[in-house]
Amino acid sequence: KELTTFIEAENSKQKVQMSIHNFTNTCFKQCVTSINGPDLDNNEEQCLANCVNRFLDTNIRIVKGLQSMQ
Amino acid sequence: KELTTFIEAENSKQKVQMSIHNFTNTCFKQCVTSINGPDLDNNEEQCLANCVNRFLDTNIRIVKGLQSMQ
Amino acid sequence: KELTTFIEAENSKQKVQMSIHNFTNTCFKQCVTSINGPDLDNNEEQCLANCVNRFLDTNIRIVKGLQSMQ
Amino acid sequence: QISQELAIANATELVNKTTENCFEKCLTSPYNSGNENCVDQCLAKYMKSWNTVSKAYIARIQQASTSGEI
Amino acid sequence: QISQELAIANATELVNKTTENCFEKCLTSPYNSGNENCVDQCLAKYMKSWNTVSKAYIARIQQASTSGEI
Amino acid sequence: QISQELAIANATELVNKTTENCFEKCLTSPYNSGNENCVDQCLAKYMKSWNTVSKAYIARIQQASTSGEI
Repeated sequence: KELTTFIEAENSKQKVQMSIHNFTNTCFKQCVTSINGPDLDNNEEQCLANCVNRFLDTNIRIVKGLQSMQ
Repeated sequence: KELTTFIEAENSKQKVQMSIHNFTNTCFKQCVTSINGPDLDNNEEQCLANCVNRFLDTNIRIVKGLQSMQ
Repeated sequence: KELTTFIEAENSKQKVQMSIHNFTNTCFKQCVTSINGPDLDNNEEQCLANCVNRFLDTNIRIVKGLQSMQ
Repeated sequence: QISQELAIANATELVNKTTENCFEKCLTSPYNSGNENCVDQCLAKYMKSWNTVSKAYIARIQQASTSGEI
Repeated sequence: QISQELAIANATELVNKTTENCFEKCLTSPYNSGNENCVDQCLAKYMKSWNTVSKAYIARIQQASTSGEI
Repeated sequence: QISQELAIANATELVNKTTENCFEKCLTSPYNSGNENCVDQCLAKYMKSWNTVSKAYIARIQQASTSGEI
């Protein structure tokens, strides 16, 4: 039983990690358009945070939309 | 034996499903260029059907071409 | 023990194969811009070889960079 | 139980692809504001595209199977 | 041991995504010369983006969990 | 038997990537007509690119292994 709990916890941690990899990949492509130094400027930083939030909004909206179709 | 048949049938159904997901993804990107309402217009509908058929033509042509190289 | 060695050898061969598939996919998209015959011209050939080498350089640089951050 | 796992895999794939495509079509960098209306219409169009693609693909499979191609 | 495998999967994913993104942003066809300076800066920006995305995502999960949304 | 499964995985990967790339290079929306000639030439170019990439990658691995880099 403890092992099952441990595996489930690891699984959900891993899903969060993989989502972060995917969001970073998508949002980096859209928000970081030039490489002119090692730091993010304020616009890029804001765009990255917005991008994650808008992506999650879209995901939630889609799930609700699909549920209401059933 | 019956279980094997059942699993094989499920597997091939699943492959068809996953192909439909991939075709929809590819062809939606190419054929549906603007979102100005909830319905597909005639051009989009025709483009989607053509897209699937041309993709399958290409796939068959490639497989035949690779076989003739062996 | 022999089986383990065999499986490991197959695994690493398979990784090389899959890398070649990925490099060909990426570099073909970048280097082969028009289809005007069945042969690669010299520029395309050179671009493909450069592309693989620059991709590997980038990969090595990134791994070293990540190691130095730890 | 196998069928159920496949149904979940299909639903997940549909949610993921729809989210990606509708995020791409409805939202743009720097992602200051959402666009729920567009997301709703995009979802409706995506589902209709899924049906069109599905019909075209299955018609093609049946045709190939009738003509003895497969 | 499970945790360790997941850590390796995460590190591999990070190396792959960073290499792909920085190759795309720093190098261009016909790939005659490298650009180590750009790759270094790109890696730094990617890691900072990873942090920003990570914070935004986790804030969102916590907010949803507090408000009873999930 | 393992080798055989890997050979199938490789062939499948090759068919998929070639189909995707040649569909992308030879056909365009709204997909009213096919272009078998282009697909044949594209396949020939893809296979030659595969060889060029393969040689460049293997040369690089051997060089790294000789110089003690790996």
